[in-house]
Amino acid sequence: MTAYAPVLIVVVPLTAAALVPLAALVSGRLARAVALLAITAAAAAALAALVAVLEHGAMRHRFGGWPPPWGIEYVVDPLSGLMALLVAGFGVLVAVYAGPAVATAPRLLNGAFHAMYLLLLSGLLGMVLTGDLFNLYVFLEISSLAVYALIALGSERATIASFRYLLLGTVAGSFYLLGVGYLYALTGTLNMADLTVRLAPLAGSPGVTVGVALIVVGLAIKMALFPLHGWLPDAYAFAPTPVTGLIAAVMTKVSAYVLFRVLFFVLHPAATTPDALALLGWAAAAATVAGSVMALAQADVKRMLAYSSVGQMGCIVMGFALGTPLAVTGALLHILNHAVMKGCLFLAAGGVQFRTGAARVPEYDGAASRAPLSVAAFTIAACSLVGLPPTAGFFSKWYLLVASVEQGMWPFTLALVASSLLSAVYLFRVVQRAYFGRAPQETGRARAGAAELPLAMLVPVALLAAAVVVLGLLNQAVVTQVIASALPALEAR
Amino acid sequence: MKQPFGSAVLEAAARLLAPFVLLFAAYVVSHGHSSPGGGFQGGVLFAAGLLLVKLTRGDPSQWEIGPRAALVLACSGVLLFAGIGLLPLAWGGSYLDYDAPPLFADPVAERVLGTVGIEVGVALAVAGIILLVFDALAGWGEPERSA
Amino acid sequence: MTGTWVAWLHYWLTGGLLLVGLYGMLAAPHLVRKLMGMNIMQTSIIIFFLGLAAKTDATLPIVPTDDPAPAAAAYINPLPHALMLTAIVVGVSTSGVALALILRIHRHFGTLDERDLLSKLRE
Amino acid sequence: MKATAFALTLVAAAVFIHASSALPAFGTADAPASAHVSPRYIERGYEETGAHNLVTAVLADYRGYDTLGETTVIFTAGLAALLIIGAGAAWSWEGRPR
Repeated sequence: MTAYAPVLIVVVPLTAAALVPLAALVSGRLARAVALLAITAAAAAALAALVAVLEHGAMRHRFGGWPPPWGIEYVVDPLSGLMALLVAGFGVLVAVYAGPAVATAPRLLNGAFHAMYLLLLSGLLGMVLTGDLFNLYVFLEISSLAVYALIALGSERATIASFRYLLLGTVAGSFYLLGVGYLYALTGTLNMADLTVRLAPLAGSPGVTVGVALIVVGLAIKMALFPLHGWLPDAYAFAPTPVTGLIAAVMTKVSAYVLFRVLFFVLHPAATTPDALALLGWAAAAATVAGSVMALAQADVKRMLAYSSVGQMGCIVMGFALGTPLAVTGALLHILNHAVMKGCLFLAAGGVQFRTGAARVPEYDGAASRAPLSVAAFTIAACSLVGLPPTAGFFSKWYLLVASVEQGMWPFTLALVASSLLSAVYLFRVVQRAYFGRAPQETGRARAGAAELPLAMLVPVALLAAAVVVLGLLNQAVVTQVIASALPALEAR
Repeated sequence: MKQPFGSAVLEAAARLLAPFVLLFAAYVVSHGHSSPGGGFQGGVLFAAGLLLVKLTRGDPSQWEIGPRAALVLACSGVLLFAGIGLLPLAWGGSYLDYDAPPLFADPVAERVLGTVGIEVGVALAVAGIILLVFDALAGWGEPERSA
Repeated sequence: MTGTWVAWLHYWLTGGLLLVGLYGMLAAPHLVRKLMGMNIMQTSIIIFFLGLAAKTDATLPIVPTDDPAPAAAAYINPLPHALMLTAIVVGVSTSGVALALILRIHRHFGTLDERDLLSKLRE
Repeated sequence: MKATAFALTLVAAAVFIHASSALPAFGTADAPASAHVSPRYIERGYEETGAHNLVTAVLADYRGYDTLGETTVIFTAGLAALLIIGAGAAWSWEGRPR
């Protein structure tokens, strides 16, 4: 079975997405069970694939049995295996977390929601595993369409946020596609591995430059890099919390991962000119600072976290732009860490809101006494985002910091430090209010003895908070086992 | 779509056209192999034929495919495609590797069969979705009605 | 006709069409017009790809039974056509979802003009 | 907004014209797009897949997985429309446990 894991990771949720609406015609509970089963199976397949890959090296799957430049292939190497596990694992946690809320929906809506959720996941998983640029576009569009619908489910204002995202997302997809078109016109192939070979003699051609620039701009929109982040705050703030938790954690990260693939695998190292990378780096540095400053100005907690994501994506791209093995290690580790901690922050904030109704910073006064576990999880993840030592966030930021000092890029160092300090300010004011703020009068009404959250919501939040700490302790293993294997491509630089 | 557009002329025209549109849809799907055509085009034509009747006769028409049936149609189309893809895995082939199951001696014949199979799946899915979207868009004034 | 500027006209025209669509998306205040801009942009990319398939003096990529050994130069490149069939479907799907969102926005806010929507959101 | 959009458009136009000079001329039979991967589709497409229509051969066989994705895209769009204006419009997350 393990030999088929690469294809099953994507195909199982995709097939289940067509099964779920049919199951919903019978009963909402059945639909939910099918969906959960499928995501769990995908996560298990991702785990199996990752274990096998760590042991025996990369796995490939040729669709239709056709050899790569003619057919489509999936490639699982340690890094893409880890990304797939991250996406599928988050899929399981968030599906469990969403349970109590979705259960109140009508039966057919329940089915449509779960089908859409599965489609979003299979789209993201397909983007991670595919070795073909056009196939990546198709799966990008699957995940995009699914996410527009899921965001619109939030409220009436969410429909406008979703429409704006749809327009920008389509521009992103189109730019990406046009960029792929340029590369295809110049090389005649769509396969990533084949492109690497055939692009090598073309380094410096204006066609390649523009094609890659279009791809980078498209991906930058999808990952909300600073001047192109317009869609993100509204979409995150108005979408249902479980959806925000999922897309904040993994969707932008998958785009960042694809950017890594394109910059460091598809392009010949000589083709990524330092000038172009430096430009990207300056944009990323601006993003890091601007995102943190804008987060400081927000009163709504979800919106604050959304702007914080803009800043953190800047950190990741800065690592890519520095381009040294140390910086790229930091950036890849930060992709993983940020996914876990931002997911934890959003889900914990959702838990606090579920329990106390607090959505804005001033409303968090005394929240710790009423939702102690959610606030504790929020605090742990906040420490990690700021970069306090025992937690995961410290290590990735440390790599980035050291790399920027090594390269003598002082402005980047400054941006990183500033973003950490600013995030300490905007996150700890929430934590401080939650623990030391005077609780509003109606606190006495909180039912003593009643569970803080339904178990289904509590467990994912607790698991993610634990993961923040565990990832911090295991960071050395992640770097040596997984990330180091993605770096040989860099040594040639 | 509660109010039909109906008039004697439209109805006569639709009556005459609809069977031929559906027949042509079947032709386009089955001949995608050797001439321009295929699942998408055929599926759209199939849905268009049904919608023509719906537009002229209003909702409770003889050939009504309701939102629920359309959903079933769409899901089964996708399942047919994905199922054909999964089948070869049982014989040790790759996903969508049509000639892995030992049905005929001639691998090309198996490939043709697989291709036609997925085209039919695509056609079902497309037809179902177009009917579904039309229903959702046309019935937007009455949200409780659709599905 | 290679060598003359006409041979590159295809890229300029599709690029121009893309910019028309992009400008429409950015500048038009009405959501439906933005959607139309988006469709123009997608169409331009489809035409761009189809142009890559062209070969002078080649015919449609349908091999008749009486051609046992088809030469690559005699038929145009089928790959961009197959890719663009997918892109067309993506475009249609995106438009469908966008229209659904537009209907929803119009039902709730009663307007589709971006300026009116912004002022309503500020209230 | 309009002025910014216009300026952006002009910049993009310059970039496109600059880049187009590097692309192969229209209709060149030995352009990379026509010379690298696609000849196999034309020369062996019929014998390998049994389809006279080479576009179908590529769509349904060589790149059949793309077509599965494509079918999924339209399936997603249908369910999305259903979720946005059909069943979903009557029920929203607001006021529910968020």
